[in-house]
Amino acid sequence: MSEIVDVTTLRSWLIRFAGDVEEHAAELTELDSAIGDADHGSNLARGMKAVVSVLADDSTPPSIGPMLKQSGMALVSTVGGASGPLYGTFFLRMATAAGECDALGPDSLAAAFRAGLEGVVARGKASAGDKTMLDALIPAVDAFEAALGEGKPFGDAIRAAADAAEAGRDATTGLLARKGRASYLGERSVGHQDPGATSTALLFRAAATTMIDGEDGK
Amino acid sequence: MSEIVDVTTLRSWLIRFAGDVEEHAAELTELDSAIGDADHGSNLARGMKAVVSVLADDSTPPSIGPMLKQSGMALVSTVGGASGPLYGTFFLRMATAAGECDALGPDSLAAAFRAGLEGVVARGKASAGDKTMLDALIPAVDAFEAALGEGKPFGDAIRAAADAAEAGRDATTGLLARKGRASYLGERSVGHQDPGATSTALLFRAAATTMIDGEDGK
Amino acid sequence: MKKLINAPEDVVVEALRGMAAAHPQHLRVDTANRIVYRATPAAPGKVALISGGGSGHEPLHGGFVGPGMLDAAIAGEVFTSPVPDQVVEATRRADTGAGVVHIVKNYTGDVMNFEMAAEIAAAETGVEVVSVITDDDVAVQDSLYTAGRRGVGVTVLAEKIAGAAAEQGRPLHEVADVVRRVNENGRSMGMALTSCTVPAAGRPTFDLPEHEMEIGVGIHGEPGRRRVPLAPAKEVAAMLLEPILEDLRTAVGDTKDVIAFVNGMGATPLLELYLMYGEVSALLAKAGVNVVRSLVGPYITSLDMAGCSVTLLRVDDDLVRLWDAPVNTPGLRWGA
Amino acid sequence: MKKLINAPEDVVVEALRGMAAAHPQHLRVDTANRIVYRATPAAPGKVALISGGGSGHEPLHGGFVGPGMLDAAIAGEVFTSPVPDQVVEATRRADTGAGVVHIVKNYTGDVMNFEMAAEIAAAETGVEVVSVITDDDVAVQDSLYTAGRRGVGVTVLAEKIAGAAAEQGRPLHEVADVVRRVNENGRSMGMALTSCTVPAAGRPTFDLPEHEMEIGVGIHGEPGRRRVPLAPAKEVAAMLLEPILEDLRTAVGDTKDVIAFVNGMGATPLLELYLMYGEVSALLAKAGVNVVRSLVGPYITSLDMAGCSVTLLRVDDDLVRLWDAPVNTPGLRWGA
Ligand SMILES: Nc1ncnc2c1ncn2[C@@H]1O[C@H](COP(=O)(O)OP(=O)(O)O)[C@@H](O)[C@H]1O
Ligand SMILES: Nc1ncnc2c1ncn2[C@@H]1O[C@H](COP(=O)(O)OP(=O)(O)O)[C@@H](O)[C@H]1O
Ligand SMILES: [Mg+2]
Ligand SMILES: [Mg+2]
Ligand SMILES: [Mg+2]
Ligand SMILES: [Mg+2]
Repeated sequence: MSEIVDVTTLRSWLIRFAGDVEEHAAELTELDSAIGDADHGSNLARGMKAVVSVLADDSTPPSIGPMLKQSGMALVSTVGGASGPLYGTFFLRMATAAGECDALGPDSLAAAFRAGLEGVVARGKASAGDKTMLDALIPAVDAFEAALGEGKPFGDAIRAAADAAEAGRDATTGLLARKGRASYLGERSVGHQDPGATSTALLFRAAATTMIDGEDGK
Repeated sequence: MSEIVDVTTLRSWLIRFAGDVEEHAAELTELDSAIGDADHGSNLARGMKAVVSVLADDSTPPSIGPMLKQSGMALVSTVGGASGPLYGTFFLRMATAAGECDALGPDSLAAAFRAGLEGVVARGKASAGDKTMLDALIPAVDAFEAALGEGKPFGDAIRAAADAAEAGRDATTGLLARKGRASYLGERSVGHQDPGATSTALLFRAAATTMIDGEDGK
Repeated sequence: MKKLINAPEDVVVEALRGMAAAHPQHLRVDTANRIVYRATPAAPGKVALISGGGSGHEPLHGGFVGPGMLDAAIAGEVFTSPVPDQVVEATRRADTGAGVVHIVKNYTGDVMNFEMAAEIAAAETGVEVVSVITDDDVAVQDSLYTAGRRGVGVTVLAEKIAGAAAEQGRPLHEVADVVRRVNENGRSMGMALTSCTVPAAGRPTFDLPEHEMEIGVGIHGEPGRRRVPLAPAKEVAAMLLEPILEDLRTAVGDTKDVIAFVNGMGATPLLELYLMYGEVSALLAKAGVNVVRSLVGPYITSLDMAGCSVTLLRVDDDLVRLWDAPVNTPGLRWGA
Repeated sequence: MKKLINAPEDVVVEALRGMAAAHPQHLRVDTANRIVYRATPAAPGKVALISGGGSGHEPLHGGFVGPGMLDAAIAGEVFTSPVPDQVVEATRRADTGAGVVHIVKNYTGDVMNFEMAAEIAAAETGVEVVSVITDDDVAVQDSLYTAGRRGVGVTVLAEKIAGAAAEQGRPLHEVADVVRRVNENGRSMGMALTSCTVPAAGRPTFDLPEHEMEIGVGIHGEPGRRRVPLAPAKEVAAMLLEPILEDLRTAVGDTKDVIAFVNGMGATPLLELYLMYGEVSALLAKAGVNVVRSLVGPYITSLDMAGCSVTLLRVDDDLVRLWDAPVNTPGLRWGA
């Protein structure tokens, strides 16, 4: 397994995420019914479908920055709601951090994730523990950086990110929502898993799967 | 058992009918749900409640004509719908036929019933077999007259009228409606018992019960 | 039963009280007699236009009282025609000396109660009354031997158009003729996705399985022509429109210019009504019918029934001008 | 799911197409961008007033486009705010040179998408944009640390009143101030008897047992403050009104003159809304609050949800005059 993630792998990641969202759309909407407005699955599925068609449209794969930018723009332009600007901003900021290049090393990828995360915070003004997608995103990016910092191999690090996202997602169940639509519920939001954290966990699991598979076929 | 029906007995008849309608209101509305608009029970119950309070209001019992007229007017003024004018007209025409008197002999009662029936036909322009209250009313009045014609005692005649009304009511189930709301259903009206015929059967059963009981306590 | 009411028997009077409170500048409500009047009665010499019927079809009829439309509306119990006394009282009060037109939807109860009222009014008040019956529902086979077709959507259009004719100062028989002309040139058909629930009955009038709808339903939840599987809006529009066009062609000939009216039954949101209107208007374009005016919304409802009806009214220039004339009622308002 | 639609993903565009067909004289609809414009754009120099949000709340916002109210309305997917591109396009097209006010209901998605749009508009078009957020729903505890209160009924009143201010020729910041003033002086609270069903979800957003209702529900079927047994309309009115009056008193002091607005959630018939209005108006009289104007009907709906909301707006003479000014939109029309 190489320590380098190239443009083809990143593209596979996005396509894989799109497929996972499509597959889990009903579940995401179901979670959003309980503490929101029953549209997170259809929102994100619509957006990732647009991303996939943008990626397919492009015969010559552009470099990483432009590809992520196109994807982020597609999300911003087709999703709406809270998740459109948030996921869109995530990829747009990743794009800026990555710049015009054909591959990212682990540290560059970590920096791009961190930039994406900061974009989500800037856009949504939520904090850790508010019961939002941040509660999967923050632990994922933290875990990725920490694993790399401890010198773990890339595969282990990205797997740790996915594991952390899922743990964060699970932990949202116990939280009281302070941001997003679930916040209207106050105490009644406790006991329900956050839909946005659930889709973010899918995003990092897709990253682990494609970035590892994409390199060593495992 | 006397062959004379006095004003007190007629009043008991109306009060008894009011009680029976109240008791069967849900059933009448249920029948009206199937082939009409789900209000026959509440319509007639409202009207007969008004009749009872008119009858109670009056400390000195008036003679038969005025009492029946007051009752008919109360129905016309409180029921609305199809059954208000029809039942109202029935009693108004009975009143005119009975005139200002204190008691009716069998033949006078028969003439009053016949006048009431003719009023319903004139008002509603329906015929036998149209699946309306007439399909209980016509056989009842016919049976009453026939029994008297055959020289049967009054008690048997009024019981024959009630039996005929119930048989007529049962027979409405097989009919195709041509008048009233059920006519909109065409073929789909077949298989349902007519609510108006059902209340008319109650009217004649109440007559048999009170006019016989009222006289000989049986 | 889930309804915003107190006791079922008080629904009509309490709703009228709310109407009175909501429209103090426009309406006067006689809650004892359950009659809605204009706050400012029409000037002497104007033919009075009156309608009424069972409650549960709001805004019809009370919401259509005001300049350019009705002079008075009489409210019966839910789905039960008003009684003659009410009609007589409204007739007496609304008459300005020019006579009164009664617009009566063709239901046995309504027809009989208005008929008795007209008899009493003639005998006791001397007010000249002309009654016109609306019977535009093509879902019901018309026949001399039955109660005939029901009066539905056309009633709304007739009240607006004849209201304008009365406002212009046309005499009694001409105003009545306008109602007749609208009725003769208008046809409707309705459908339901769910049943209504009459407050006093406490449960749905009919059971409609999750995957079926009722085509040709009445505005009192009377069962329709047939029950069919749910279908896309496009097909529903065709199911309603085809019998209307067919009936209009047979009865009054070629249909060129129409007012098209997509009506909500009460529980169907405007989003869906507009979508249905889009389908109806596309089908009409295909059929070569020219829509000169349109109306979309819940105007003649059936309590909380989900569903819609379509009404087409063949119009000439006179009817369109009357349609465009100012109207100022809680339910329909323009130019004022 | 029982709805008059074709495919769930086409609902919004097809309903817009129906709106365009139904109001050819009044509206122009850009179905590609899902924007509703006035058929006749405002004259140069008039501040443009724009709003938008998820679909499913009709007539809000598209039904409020027209002289005296909005210049453009942007439709998102059902219950999903529109995307920035749509808002930018509407802003660019509606601007007459005098700047554009965005009225944004306070939902995370709406706020973020309109915010991004304003950033893009500033960078790319040079159009001056002022955004004002409505957040009048007292069912939600307001706090700096949460998403804050939701924008609901006050939005309708703000669009009408600020629309009149813009029509008078008031400059950008004054029109924005009117929106702010309406928002600060208005409070709402809603309740549901049944859930709505989002077409794409295919089933009710929440389950509400036969004998319960949701107090403090949102217009997207967001669960409310609490679930309580069904109660008579009288008590429901008190449950909605008390927190509103309490909040208004604490926030802005004594409440003398108000516009009272009883809104239908979509599936509740007008009969019940008028009955509710009767209860609300009786309670207000008891509380010494003077209703100077009122509005009753389904104006900010939640698809096919049964229920209602109450909005009170404290008014002064300026706001009442603006309320009374002519408006000519499909959803709200008077004086024109
Ligand atoms: N301010 C915020 N910051 C971060 N994430 C948020 C914020 N608000 C909402 N979210 C996320 O968005 C998700 C809801 O997305 P979605 O249902 O598509 O949008 P909407 O709430 O507009 O319907 C929530 O589950 C939550 O994770
Ligand atoms: N033309 C008619 N002649 C005689 N009886 C009729 C006629 N039309 C209807 N009915 C009777 O009236 C009954 C319905 O009464 P009701 O439900 O109270 O009135 P509505 O049909 O106006 O709701 C029917 O079941 C039928 O028996
Ligand atoms: Mg959502
Ligand atoms: Mg009935
Ligand atoms: Mg009835
Ligand atoms: Mg949403």
